[in-house]
Amino acid sequence: MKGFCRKIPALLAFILTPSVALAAEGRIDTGDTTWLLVSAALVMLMTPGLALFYGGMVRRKNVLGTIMHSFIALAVITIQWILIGYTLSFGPDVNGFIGSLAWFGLKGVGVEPSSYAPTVPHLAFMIYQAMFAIITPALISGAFAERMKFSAYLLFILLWATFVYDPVAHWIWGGGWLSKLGVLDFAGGIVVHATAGVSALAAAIIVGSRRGYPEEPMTPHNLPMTVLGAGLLWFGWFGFNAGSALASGGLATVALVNTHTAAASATLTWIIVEWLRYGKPTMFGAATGCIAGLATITPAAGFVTPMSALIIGIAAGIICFMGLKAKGKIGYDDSLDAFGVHGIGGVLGTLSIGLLATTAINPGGANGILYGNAHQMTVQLIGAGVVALYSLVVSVIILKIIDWTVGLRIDEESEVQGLDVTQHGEEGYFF
Amino acid sequence: MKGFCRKIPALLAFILTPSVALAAEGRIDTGDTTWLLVSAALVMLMTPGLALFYGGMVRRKNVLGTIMHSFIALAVITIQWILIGYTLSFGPDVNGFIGSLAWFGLKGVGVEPSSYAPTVPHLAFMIYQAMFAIITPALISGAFAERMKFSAYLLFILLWATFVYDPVAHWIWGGGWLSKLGVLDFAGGIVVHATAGVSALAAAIIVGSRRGYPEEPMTPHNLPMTVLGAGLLWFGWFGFNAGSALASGGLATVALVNTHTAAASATLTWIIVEWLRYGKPTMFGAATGCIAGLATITPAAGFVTPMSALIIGIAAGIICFMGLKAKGKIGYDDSLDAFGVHGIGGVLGTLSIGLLATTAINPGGANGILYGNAHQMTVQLIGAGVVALYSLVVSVIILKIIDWTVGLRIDEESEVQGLDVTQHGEEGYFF
Amino acid sequence: MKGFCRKIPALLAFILTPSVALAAEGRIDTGDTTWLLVSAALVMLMTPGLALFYGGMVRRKNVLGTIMHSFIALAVITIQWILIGYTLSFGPDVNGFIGSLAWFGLKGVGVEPSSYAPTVPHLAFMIYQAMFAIITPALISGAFAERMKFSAYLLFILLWATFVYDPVAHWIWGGGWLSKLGVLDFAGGIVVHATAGVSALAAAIIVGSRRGYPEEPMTPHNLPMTVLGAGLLWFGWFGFNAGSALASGGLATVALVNTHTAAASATLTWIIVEWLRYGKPTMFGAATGCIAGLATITPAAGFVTPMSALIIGIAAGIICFMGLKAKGKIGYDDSLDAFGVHGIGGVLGTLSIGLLATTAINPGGANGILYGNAHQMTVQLIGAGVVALYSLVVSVIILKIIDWTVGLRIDEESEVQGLDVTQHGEEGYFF
Amino acid sequence: MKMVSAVIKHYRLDEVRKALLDAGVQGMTIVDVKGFGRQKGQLEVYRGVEYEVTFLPKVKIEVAVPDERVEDVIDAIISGARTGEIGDGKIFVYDLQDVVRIRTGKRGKEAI
Amino acid sequence: MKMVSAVIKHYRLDEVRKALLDAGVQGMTIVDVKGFGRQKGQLEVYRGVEYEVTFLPKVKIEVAVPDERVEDVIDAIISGARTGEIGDGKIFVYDLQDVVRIRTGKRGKEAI
Amino acid sequence: MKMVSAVIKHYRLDEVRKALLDAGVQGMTIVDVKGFGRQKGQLEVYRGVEYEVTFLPKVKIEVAVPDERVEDVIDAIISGARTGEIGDGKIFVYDLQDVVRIRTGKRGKEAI
Ligand SMILES: Nc1ncnc2c1ncn2[C@@H]1O[C@H](COP(=O)(O)OP(=O)(O)O)[C@@H](O)[C@H]1O
Ligand SMILES: Nc1ncnc2c1ncn2[C@@H]1O[C@H](COP(=O)(O)OP(=O)(O)O)[C@@H](O)[C@H]1O
Ligand SMILES: Nc1ncnc2c1ncn2[C@@H]1O[C@H](COP(=O)(O)OP(=O)(O)O)[C@@H](O)[C@H]1O
Repeated sequence: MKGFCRKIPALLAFILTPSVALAAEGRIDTGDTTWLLVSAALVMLMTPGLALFYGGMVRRKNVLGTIMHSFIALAVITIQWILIGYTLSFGPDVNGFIGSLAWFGLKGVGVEPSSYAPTVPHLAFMIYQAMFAIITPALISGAFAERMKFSAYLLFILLWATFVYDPVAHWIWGGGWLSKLGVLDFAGGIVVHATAGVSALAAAIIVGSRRGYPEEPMTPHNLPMTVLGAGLLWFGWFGFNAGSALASGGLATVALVNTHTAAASATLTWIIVEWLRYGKPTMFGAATGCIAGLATITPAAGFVTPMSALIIGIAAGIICFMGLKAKGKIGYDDSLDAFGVHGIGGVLGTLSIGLLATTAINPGGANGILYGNAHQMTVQLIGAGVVALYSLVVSVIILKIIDWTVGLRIDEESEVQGLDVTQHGEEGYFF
Repeated sequence: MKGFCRKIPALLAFILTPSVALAAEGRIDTGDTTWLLVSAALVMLMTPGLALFYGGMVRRKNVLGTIMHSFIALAVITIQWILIGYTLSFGPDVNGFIGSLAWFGLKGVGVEPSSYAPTVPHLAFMIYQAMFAIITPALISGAFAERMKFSAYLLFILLWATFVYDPVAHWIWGGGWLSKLGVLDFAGGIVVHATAGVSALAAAIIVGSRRGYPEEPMTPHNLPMTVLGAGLLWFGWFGFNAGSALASGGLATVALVNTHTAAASATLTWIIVEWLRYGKPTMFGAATGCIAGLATITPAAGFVTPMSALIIGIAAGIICFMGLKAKGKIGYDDSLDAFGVHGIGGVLGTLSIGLLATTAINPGGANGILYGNAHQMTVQLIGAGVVALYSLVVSVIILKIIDWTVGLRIDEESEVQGLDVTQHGEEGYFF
Repeated sequence: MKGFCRKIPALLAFILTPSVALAAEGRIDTGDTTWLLVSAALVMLMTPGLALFYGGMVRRKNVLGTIMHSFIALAVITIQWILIGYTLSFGPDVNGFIGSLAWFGLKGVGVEPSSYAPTVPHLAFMIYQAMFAIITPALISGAFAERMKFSAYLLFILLWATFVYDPVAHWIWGGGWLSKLGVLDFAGGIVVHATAGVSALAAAIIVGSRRGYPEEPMTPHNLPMTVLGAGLLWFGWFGFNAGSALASGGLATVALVNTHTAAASATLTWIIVEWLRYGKPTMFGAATGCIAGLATITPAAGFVTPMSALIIGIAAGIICFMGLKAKGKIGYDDSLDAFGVHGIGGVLGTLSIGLLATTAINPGGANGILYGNAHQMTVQLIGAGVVALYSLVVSVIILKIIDWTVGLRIDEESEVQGLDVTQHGEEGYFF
Repeated sequence: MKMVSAVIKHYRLDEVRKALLDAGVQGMTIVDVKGFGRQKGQLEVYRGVEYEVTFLPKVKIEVAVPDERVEDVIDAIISGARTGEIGDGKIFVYDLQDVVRIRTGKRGKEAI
Repeated sequence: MKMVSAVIKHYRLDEVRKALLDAGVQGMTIVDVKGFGRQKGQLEVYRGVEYEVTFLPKVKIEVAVPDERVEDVIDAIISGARTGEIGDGKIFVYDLQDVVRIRTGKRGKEAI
Repeated sequence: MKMVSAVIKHYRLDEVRKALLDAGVQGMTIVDVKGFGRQKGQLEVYRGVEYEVTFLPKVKIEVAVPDERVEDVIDAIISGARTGEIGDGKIFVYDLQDVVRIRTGKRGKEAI
């Protein structure tokens, strides 16, 4: 206690020292800054959107617990990010593997533009990236919906953000080794969707199937809520992908057009496939399809033409649909299809760059096979493969450790009663 | 098949050729571009908003089918737009009647600014306009809610977008004959609301009333959902109207202020009228009133003063309210009042320009009667009249053709069971 | 009548005279204007967000009545603002106490920038401020949820906006006496949250407890709706706080980062406190915590460092939690905790400026105690104290007058049946 | 006294209510139920997973009547609910030992 | 054994539950219902279209009791539910042929 | 004829339905109810205010059967619903005076 008290002045000094200074705003472009701030807000909204998207899909008794998985990520990861996540991901590079702790607690991160985005305040780039770090672990929560202990979940996202997301973000966006290798990922096909998707697969298997799965019907309790979530996600995704241009203008515009196009074509493809396969096109399918299209175009949004985006969306609709069927065949319970949609979509999109990217769209990018450059595909394969493997291994380790210590799953009786009452002591609806 | 295979290289070449080039961004203004991209996102959100607005009004058994009508327009019309809709609407003018196919598949539509919006990438203008093309047919769906075959609906919106929306958009916004005549329509009173509203009236009559209408009570199953939809629509409408300035600055600001003002005064007027007429002001009335005000101010938003907008809102509240009563008297079943709100509001707003427009607000506009220019009213009457007639005739033709081929309506038993189960094989809620 | 008719030309002249002129847009910055317009849209969305946030918390029978309280403020206060509210708040100063009526009906408020925000159209500043005036009285409605007469409510918000909000906004933001004293309030800790919160306390006591309170269980009927509302509020709050920089750039960025940080830390703190106190962390607690954090950081968002924001959020989580418990002890029925969250949070945030503000963040601000300036705390205490007292007294007077004339409360039988049926003649759900 | 309870299709409720009023019934209670019988449910596919939804939404009416009115009430329900299609529903008649009007405390026939 | 079933106003439920517990009842089942009787519904207007909402929300309680407790239970319900206003509701008493506790398989009175 | 009514846990519904089909039952009606008995509810805290939630969600099944099938049906319900834990639920058996199939107007046993 004495020791702690002696440390208070130092702590205070740290907290109070304004790393932020308002000097030299000369280079800041108001249009670009507005775009990045708006994009940050849009991406933030995706997390409540995801909460509703997932929340509508579970059974009524788990609606709050499921929503909470996304919502609490807003709290936990924001704080992790500001303290250590941002510096691990984007701080000064250490051997291409991780950012140094130089920017711990946002030290030195102020309103001066950074090298990442030279026309906007450094803090704007930081908070924009924070929103990505938040939603990524929340995506995983779909894999073990309706059965995870809340304390285990908190531990999981904290460790996962630190040991999976932050390093991978550094490798690809923070100047790390994969970016030096030339791996392209415009807005997070690898960093967000592949990491989340592969970890989701691991989690679904390690946590185990829901009680009663697959015999007992587990129909979504509120599909309009899921559609609302999908709508907010689509809306927010404009910030996610087009904001990743980190400036307003032509590239942001192309990314936005591609995002919308792929979402549309994946949606249509999905319901056509359903129609052919099951005789009826569903609203749930349309909502799922748009998310598959959005996840798939994410890495490619700033590298391909709108017509290519159209095709990427079609591919997303077909391949993610098939991916979803896999779980039935193989037999794991990826309850809300976090792997089927984000894992498969993220990897598919990453590889689509190797095929369809063109420097005519983005001179900072590369050409794909169809533009005469087969090399990029190899690079993309390496990028996706290494990250998938890394995410898998580290996720398994994290999950196992949690399982041995606090335990991953709620007990049988709690599962029957539902997360809401047993984990949170409250109920979603009193109708 | 052989022939098709031979065509693949050409197809590939077409898809891959980047119509987009990043040169000469000099003239692009980052603030304007940000504004148009944000506006595009806002207008996109209006379609899920509409889905919920309508979805809450129907009976529980039709909630997903109704939401689907809006949602699927996002998919179908986006693709139609990118392939042919945009070039038909805004492509090089052919005799004042239609755009040529020169920009088929976005050929030549890149990041270079267009003449439509000289400070933003052409693609930004294109995608912004796409969002208008999407929501317009979705508006119509309110007229035949709870009884339309899904396949017929898909066909309908595809044909309607191509043969009604695209030509009319060309006439008024794409440099066509009505624009040369001087017809003013700032953000779509004619192009969006009048076309949709009049076609809705045709559709309500041709499709016929719902089974049990008007004896059986058909109360909205979830009004909070409708209010949520109204809130998102109001929010998105700022992009719809103020974005139509196609640049940030004074005109966008005036349009936004007018939009908000008219929405507010129509809302208040509506509940006052209800209060006087039925003894109680309703939440449903307030939600309806705001949409009436928003639809009505749409064409005038960039041409009138805020005080005129206040008055336009009041007129919208009174006249649309009376319009809604018409259906009871005349006896057609415009189930969610697509004609009563959008048709009447759109025409009313279009004519309000003839009365209240002033070049002091928009030098590119005109003066109305109260500013000493009676001529503009004539022009507005012609514009609204011609388009209403055209929409009516073409919609009737399209609907009749669909009815004779695939059939417009679901059968009686399906109507009793609801769209969700019969058209989509799923249910909205498992509570 | 005769007299009135004679006045029509003058009235017409007033309405039609375009106070708006498009000259000299030279100084307008497109990036800044876009930011302010977007922020206005974001803050507008907060009111429907609040409607849902509150709507989910009440019993099913009151859902529409509760939503209506927020929604109708959009209509009523917009018109009040445009006619007299804006000029009372921001019009030319009269003795430091109130704005003159010079800008009645937006006379002279055009697209020329004002002194308040020199790079954006005056009308943009006006409409941005309108959104604040709208949501503030709506916040109060939580205090007397489920029992207020609708006519009384309309009267209340109209009078309250005119006699509490407008003067206080003038004192602090419109160049009035408190601003001259040096009171700092970045985005409305005093002007919005303290005024609303204190008035809420008065209202809860004067209107009296709900029938059956506290014995009868009054659990929230739809918590997912409340979470959706919280998500929209969080999203909109970026416009609320970061928009208050009135320009894009460094200060807006810092405010946005602080807003997000405090929301996150308050959310986490709240559920930890709950966990320790009741054994379970709740989704409802997380949603409440984020609003507490957002309300508390509001006045300080543009004056403190992100690390200070983190601490302010933690303080908000702890102190507002304790504040909520007060009502149980003291025994008034602040049904949705408008005082507990906004009153306490607003004052806490206002005082946090006195402790943590630094001119390194905002040279236009001041230093707090921890930066060596004890004086600012005194000023903040005076500001918060005077406004709290003023709000209390005027609210009591307004409420008493309404009670004596139209009556504040619905009768017992109506309360049992609910607001929806008795005040609005409609029902929220037909499931 | 008897309690006549009927499971019918939702969209016939209004007709049944009217027929019962015409038959002199002065009160009734309804509740949303789900059921199956001859009429089977349907297959619903959620994200490729097929669920057989066995239960269809129905509404149950309960009308307490004096013994002598039972047949009239049954006839009224049939006249309002019959469409001739499968799933029209069933009527169940129970014996009622007693009825109490809470407001007055009156019992038996006059409490109905 | 008897099944005592009562349709009451929602906001009286808590009082009735307490009165029943005081009367020694150890279990009960409730369900949301809608009903009308003396108390009529109201007119509701949705976008200018008037609908008569005939059914008011009520809650139905079911309590299984041994024959000798029936009167106590009726009294308890009345004491909790009566407000003296129209719409207070009704109590219906049915004969119960048998009761089975699923967990133990026990039947009859001791299964209640 | 008898009406066999059972209050069971939601997640046992599917098992019970299957057991009843196996026992030859051709129709049934279910309704969401809430109840308490041995199994008590839980304390829920909303913004620091504690509410005791007494009623737990259950589902009630109703199966009309000819007299001779009652025991089979009871057994089927028990076999499907029993978990051996508190709150498994109860079965109530009522006498049915008559059954009418609305579609055909047929009455009695053959209408079931
Ligand atoms: N044996 C039964 N016990 C209880 N309810 C039944 C029984 N049989 C049918 N029902 C109820 O009656 C409804 C209609 O029965 P169904 O057999 O589909 O129609 P129909 O009587 O016209 O042939 C079912 O949905 C169910 O709710
Ligand atoms: N004949 C009846 N059969 C079934 N339920 C009835 C009958 N009469 C009344 N009820 C139920 O009892 C409730 C209260 O009855 P009502 O006549 O309004 O009140 P009161 O008994 O106090 O006069 C009704 O809403 C309805 O649910
Ligand atoms: N006396 C009763 N009257 C009506 N319903 C009852 C009665 N006792 C129990 N129930 C219903 O049965 C359910 C299970 O009863 P409970 O006593 O919790 O389980 P168990 O019978 O396994 O001990 C309760 O939730 C309630 O719905």
